[in-house]
Amino acid sequence: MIVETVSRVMIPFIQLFALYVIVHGAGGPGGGFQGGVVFASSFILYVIAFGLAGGRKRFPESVNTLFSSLGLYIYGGIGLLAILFSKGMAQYLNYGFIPFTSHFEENRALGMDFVEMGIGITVMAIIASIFFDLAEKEEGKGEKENSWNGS
Amino acid sequence: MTEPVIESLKPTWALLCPALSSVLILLSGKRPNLRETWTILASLIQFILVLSMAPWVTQGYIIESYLFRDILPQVHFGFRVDAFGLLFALTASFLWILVSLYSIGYMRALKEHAQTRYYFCFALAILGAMGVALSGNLVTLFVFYEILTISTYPLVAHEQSQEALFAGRKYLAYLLTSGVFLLAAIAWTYSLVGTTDFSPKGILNSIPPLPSTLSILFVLFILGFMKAAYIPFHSWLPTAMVAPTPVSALLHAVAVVKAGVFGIVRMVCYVYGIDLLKQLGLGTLLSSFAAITMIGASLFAIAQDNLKRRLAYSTISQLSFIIFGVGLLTPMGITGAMIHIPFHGLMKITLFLCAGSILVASGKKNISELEGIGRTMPYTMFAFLIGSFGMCGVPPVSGFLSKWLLGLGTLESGNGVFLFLLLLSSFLDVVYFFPIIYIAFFSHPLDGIKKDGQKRREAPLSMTIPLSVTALLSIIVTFPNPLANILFNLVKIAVRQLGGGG
Amino acid sequence: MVSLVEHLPILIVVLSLLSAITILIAGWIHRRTAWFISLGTLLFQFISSLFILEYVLTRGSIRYRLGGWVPPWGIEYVMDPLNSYVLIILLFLALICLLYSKKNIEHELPEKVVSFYTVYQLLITGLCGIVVTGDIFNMYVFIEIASLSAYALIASRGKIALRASFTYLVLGSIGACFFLLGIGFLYAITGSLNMHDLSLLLPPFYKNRVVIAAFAFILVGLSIKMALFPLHTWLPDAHAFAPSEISAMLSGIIIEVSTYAFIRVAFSVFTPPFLGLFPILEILSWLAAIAILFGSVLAITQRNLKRMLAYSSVANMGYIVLALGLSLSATTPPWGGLNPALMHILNHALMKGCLFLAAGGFIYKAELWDIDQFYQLGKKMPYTCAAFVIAALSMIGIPPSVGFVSKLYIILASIEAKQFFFVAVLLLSSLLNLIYFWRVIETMYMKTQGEEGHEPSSYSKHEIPMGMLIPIWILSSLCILMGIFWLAKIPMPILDRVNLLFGLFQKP
Amino acid sequence: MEWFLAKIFAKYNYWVFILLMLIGFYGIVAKENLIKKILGLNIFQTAIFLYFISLGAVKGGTAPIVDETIIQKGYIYTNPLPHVLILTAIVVSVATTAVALSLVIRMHREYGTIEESEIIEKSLREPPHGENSKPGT
Amino acid sequence: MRGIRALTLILIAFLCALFIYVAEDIPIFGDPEAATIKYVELFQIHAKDLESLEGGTLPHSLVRNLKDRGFPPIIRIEKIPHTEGQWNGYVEKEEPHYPKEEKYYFIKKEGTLWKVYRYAFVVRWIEKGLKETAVPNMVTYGLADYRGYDTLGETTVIFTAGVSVILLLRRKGRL
Repeated sequence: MIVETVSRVMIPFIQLFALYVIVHGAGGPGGGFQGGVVFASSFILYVIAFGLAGGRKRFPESVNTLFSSLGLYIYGGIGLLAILFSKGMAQYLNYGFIPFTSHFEENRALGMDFVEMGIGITVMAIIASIFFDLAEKEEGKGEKENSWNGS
Repeated sequence: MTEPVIESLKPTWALLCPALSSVLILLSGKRPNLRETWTILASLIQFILVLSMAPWVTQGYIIESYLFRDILPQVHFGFRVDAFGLLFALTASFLWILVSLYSIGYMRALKEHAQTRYYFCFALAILGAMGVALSGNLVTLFVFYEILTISTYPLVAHEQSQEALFAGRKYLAYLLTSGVFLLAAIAWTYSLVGTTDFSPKGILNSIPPLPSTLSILFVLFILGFMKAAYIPFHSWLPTAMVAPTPVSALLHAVAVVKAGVFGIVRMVCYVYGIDLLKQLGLGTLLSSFAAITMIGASLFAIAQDNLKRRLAYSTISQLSFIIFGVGLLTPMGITGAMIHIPFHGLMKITLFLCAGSILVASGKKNISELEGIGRTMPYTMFAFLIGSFGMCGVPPVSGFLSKWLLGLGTLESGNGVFLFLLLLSSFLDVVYFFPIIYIAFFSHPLDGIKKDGQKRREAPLSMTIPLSVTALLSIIVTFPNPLANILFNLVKIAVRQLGGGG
Repeated sequence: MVSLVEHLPILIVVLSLLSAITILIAGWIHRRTAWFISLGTLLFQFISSLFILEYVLTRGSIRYRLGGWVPPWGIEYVMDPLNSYVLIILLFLALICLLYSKKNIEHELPEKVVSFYTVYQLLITGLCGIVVTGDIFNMYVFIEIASLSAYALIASRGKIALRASFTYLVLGSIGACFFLLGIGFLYAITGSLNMHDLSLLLPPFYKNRVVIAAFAFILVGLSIKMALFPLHTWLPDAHAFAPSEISAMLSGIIIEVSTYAFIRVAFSVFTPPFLGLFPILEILSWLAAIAILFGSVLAITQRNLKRMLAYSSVANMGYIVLALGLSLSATTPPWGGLNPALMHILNHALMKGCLFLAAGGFIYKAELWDIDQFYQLGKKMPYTCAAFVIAALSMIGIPPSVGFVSKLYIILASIEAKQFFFVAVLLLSSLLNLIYFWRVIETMYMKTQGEEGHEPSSYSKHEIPMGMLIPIWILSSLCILMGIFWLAKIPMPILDRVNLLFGLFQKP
Repeated sequence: MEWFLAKIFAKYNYWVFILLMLIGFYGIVAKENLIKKILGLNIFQTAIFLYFISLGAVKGGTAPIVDETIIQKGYIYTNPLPHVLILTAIVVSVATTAVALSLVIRMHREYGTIEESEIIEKSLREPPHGENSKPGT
Repeated sequence: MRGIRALTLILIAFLCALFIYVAEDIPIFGDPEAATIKYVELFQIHAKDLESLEGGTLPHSLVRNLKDRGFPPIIRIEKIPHTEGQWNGYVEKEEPHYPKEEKYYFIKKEGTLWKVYRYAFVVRWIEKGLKETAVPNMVTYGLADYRGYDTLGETTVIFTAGVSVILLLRRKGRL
């Protein structure tokens, strides 16, 4: 009971904090990986509170798969964009040539932000999926007794 | 003196015949007639090709055709036909025709299984033998030597009975081990002199002679040519007798053991060179070694009751005649040795084909069962008679000629002991061949089988013809005529190139 | 201006990665697409690797700076003759195994097709990354990618494979950690991570104990990955119980790529002068000689065909490492330098790939694992068995197959290095090969079930599907063709370029 | 004392790393329980990470975040590179652990134990067929 | 089991011996002059060879030394302001949009010897990172820009782990 309430309250803040860590990676401590892990921890908390089935309902497998690929798409894609926009002039991952803004350095900074976001998304999704798979019990035993229902 | 060289693709074509035919045989496995047509066709074409090379060589030319140059520095993968090689090639390709004719009759008569595999491997084995004969250097020789070994295994183990499997395993164990030694020897030679091409002068004499190394190398080579079935490494040969008779004929007369002996002659004359061996004094060693084999094998042969096994031991002793002659390192001896290769081929194949026909016609394997078989199958046994006469060196059969030359060789080398040993072993030949003939012709079968024993039951024609042909030939070649001339010219040229007066 | 071909090294890796992700998504929508996407990617990779080789041979090495940062400030890709050669082998075998796996995986892991191909593609990504990279830490990362996917793929069949995979995982992680530690030591001394840069900075420190230790750690780490003799314990089970195409990849490529990594570190980072300082290569070649004998002898004792092949892989790694150890002492072309080692990398990939795929064929059709169940197999599956026999003969070293060529070259090299013991070992091992392969061949063709001889006609052919047969036959025919090519010296220029690159041949 | 300062104290990061690494190594090789093996592996990796990080340490260095005021104060930064590398390496070790754990779970499903010796003896008794492979056609 | 323990202990003893052997040359903890953070020494040249540096011209011996060791050549050399006998050597580099030359060598006079150092590449990250990438956090731009490719690999690793776990564990589901 308590766990459920607390986690209901906490989870939004955890996720907000995770987003902050991801985007703040440029300015201060933080970055995609850390943020992603924090974000995933919110799912873990949710599963601890509401059981595995509930967690899957909130974060279904399809979305999970999609997100886990999406991050890498962003990362790899940005690298390719650098080649495309510069017509083969620049090398892979040379963010400067992606015309977000007029400034080369600004482009680099923005490119990095996107990359961090990509990392964050992938890490979040992957850690969640790993957790779901590891926590999944054998069939035969029902979901009820081994869902870690707090109260 | 260096011989004039002709660049020609004929050797390659001669080798392609069995290769292609083997493929075709596999493809037409379902239709026996077509399959066996391929075999015959290939063997004929090959023989013609080889024969067409003879004129050039008898005029003292060397035929070369290289497929890949410089597979290693100074080593070309290719063929270099000189007189001696052509001699062996002629023997093998000619006998292939007869054996394949014969084996068609044999296999069909006995309704053997897996005939496609049989013909396939047979063609491959011939490919190997021809390659060994025509190859221009040790590496090429090694390649075909191994092909020969592998492709003969399925023939030896053809029965697929426990015994046959054992024989096959023994065969492989001996021959592939020897192949390993051969490879080592070749690599060592190559690292010593930087080339492996055969040359009448020998190649190893180009470096300062280091007796110990060269002797060890010599032993390696001898071990490498274990196909020559000398004592104490002979026991694979009698064991391999479980194979169908044409195979034994091939093994003994045509391909395998001849390849071994051929290799030894090559090694002695064309890798070491006579002079070098004389310096090292290895020739006498080789001869005495061979002499032991001659005597020992004959003694073993006397003890055998199974016809084919007895023939096998006689082969062992006859082969060591060749080694013996080469070991004498005298022109006469070498001439005798070389000419003994085709002659022994003819005679021994006759004997084996006879044994096969006896098996097919009357199902008898042992000598003691052969009473009166001379009456039931006179042609076969007459051929057998000729062959055994040849073995014992009784004129006018060709065996007499080669032994005569060998005897002269021993006299040249001035070693009376060798002469005595030679005579002794031919006497032993007599001892183990005449009982067969006696039993076959003069002893009367038991009354039980007298009735059907009287009426003639020859083997099918396709078997009888080849053996009669070989029997005739083995007499014909004794007297001057075109065929004999070709052979003798080849030997003369070979010996002359070796620097002796032929 | 960067020409398109110079982009290919990175595209090979990144497109393979992206296609792995795409396989996951597309497979989610429709699982049949997975194989086709993977096939397309691998075709692209293979063709572009050919382009790279052509470019490298004609116009010299490619140095590709990722993110536009010049090394040592950034990461760079280096394509020189060595790794473009290895890259082609890797992608070729990967392609073959992919073709093979279509039917086999549908049969063995029916529910896991999509994730299987995703991980397979990731494995290819990792291997390509190892091969093309010119930055030592980047190499570590890609080694980990390849190893992780390899662990998963090995374990995918469950049962014993799990245990095997776990052993491999523990040992492999230790190896990777040693590698990382070696990198750390190198970095602590020189403050650089780029391979070429390190090779420039290291010479003053050759006597420095930390550098020596770094080399030792990297050597141990990589020899765990490449299953060098005392550290091979993970290999047999992993090879034996993985899906067959994965066994083929493992034995044909993964350990070879680790060998490549070692060659790269030993010859590009620690240059031959350093190797000359200590008897490293001698020790290696003696270990390898032991490995050859050990592997062959244990292979004879096996009943399970794939386990037998696995032990023979241990022996073959022995060949490669032995040739590697001789590379400094034998320096006359064509058998000097790295030639025999690189040669045998290709040859072993062909032979072992063919053998493992054929063994997989037997398992696919009739669940035949043990050699003594193979009665009359030559009649049941003639084509598979024929391919198996060809590959086996070439393992034994029957000319003119590839096995014969590499054996010949290694023997010549060891003769030039005056190491006659190694010659004896090689010859002996070819006899041992003969024993354990012949047992199989004999059972296939000659032996009849028990005493009563079966009529050959009583056997109905049932052959494995074409999709599996064709790859096997491609490999087995290459076993012969490649041998002839080697003898005709057609691929030799590449290897000579490699040796010139490391200064192993004295210039003619 | 001099020697102590020079060898031990000045390089204490190194000695700590050795201690941790050897503990981890012992755990990996000598423990029967697979989970403990994994823990040993983690300790092993962590030791190396720590050493790597300690390579980046600089006396009196501040966090590697560029700040004008710090520059004026004349501080120096710690070395950012080990952080970069180790962030990657940590992810690698996390991934390895995940795969290892999943392997252990699978083994627990198959054999019902996570003791290595029992798993070995159980696995030796069964035919090598994978769980998904059907008998041959 | 006991055997394994003994083996482990032997291995550990061996590793200990190795590490103690290595400890001699391990760099000191937190040394601000260490090769990782500052520079690594390449070679030394006699003073008289390099006197021309004072005149701002490149001495021949220096150029030859660099060339023999395969290092990139110095294109410009400048005296470090308000120091005695300390110089920075610049090399040419090919990077779009950024200055064509980069600080690479550090030359210092010590008594009769000139010592030639190579700056660690982190130096550029620390000094120019903010200018070049407009991101203040060194770890971030090191992670995502200078060595961005490693990070792609890192993400791939975690992705691989995820898919591997799916391959190994997931029962139901379409993957």
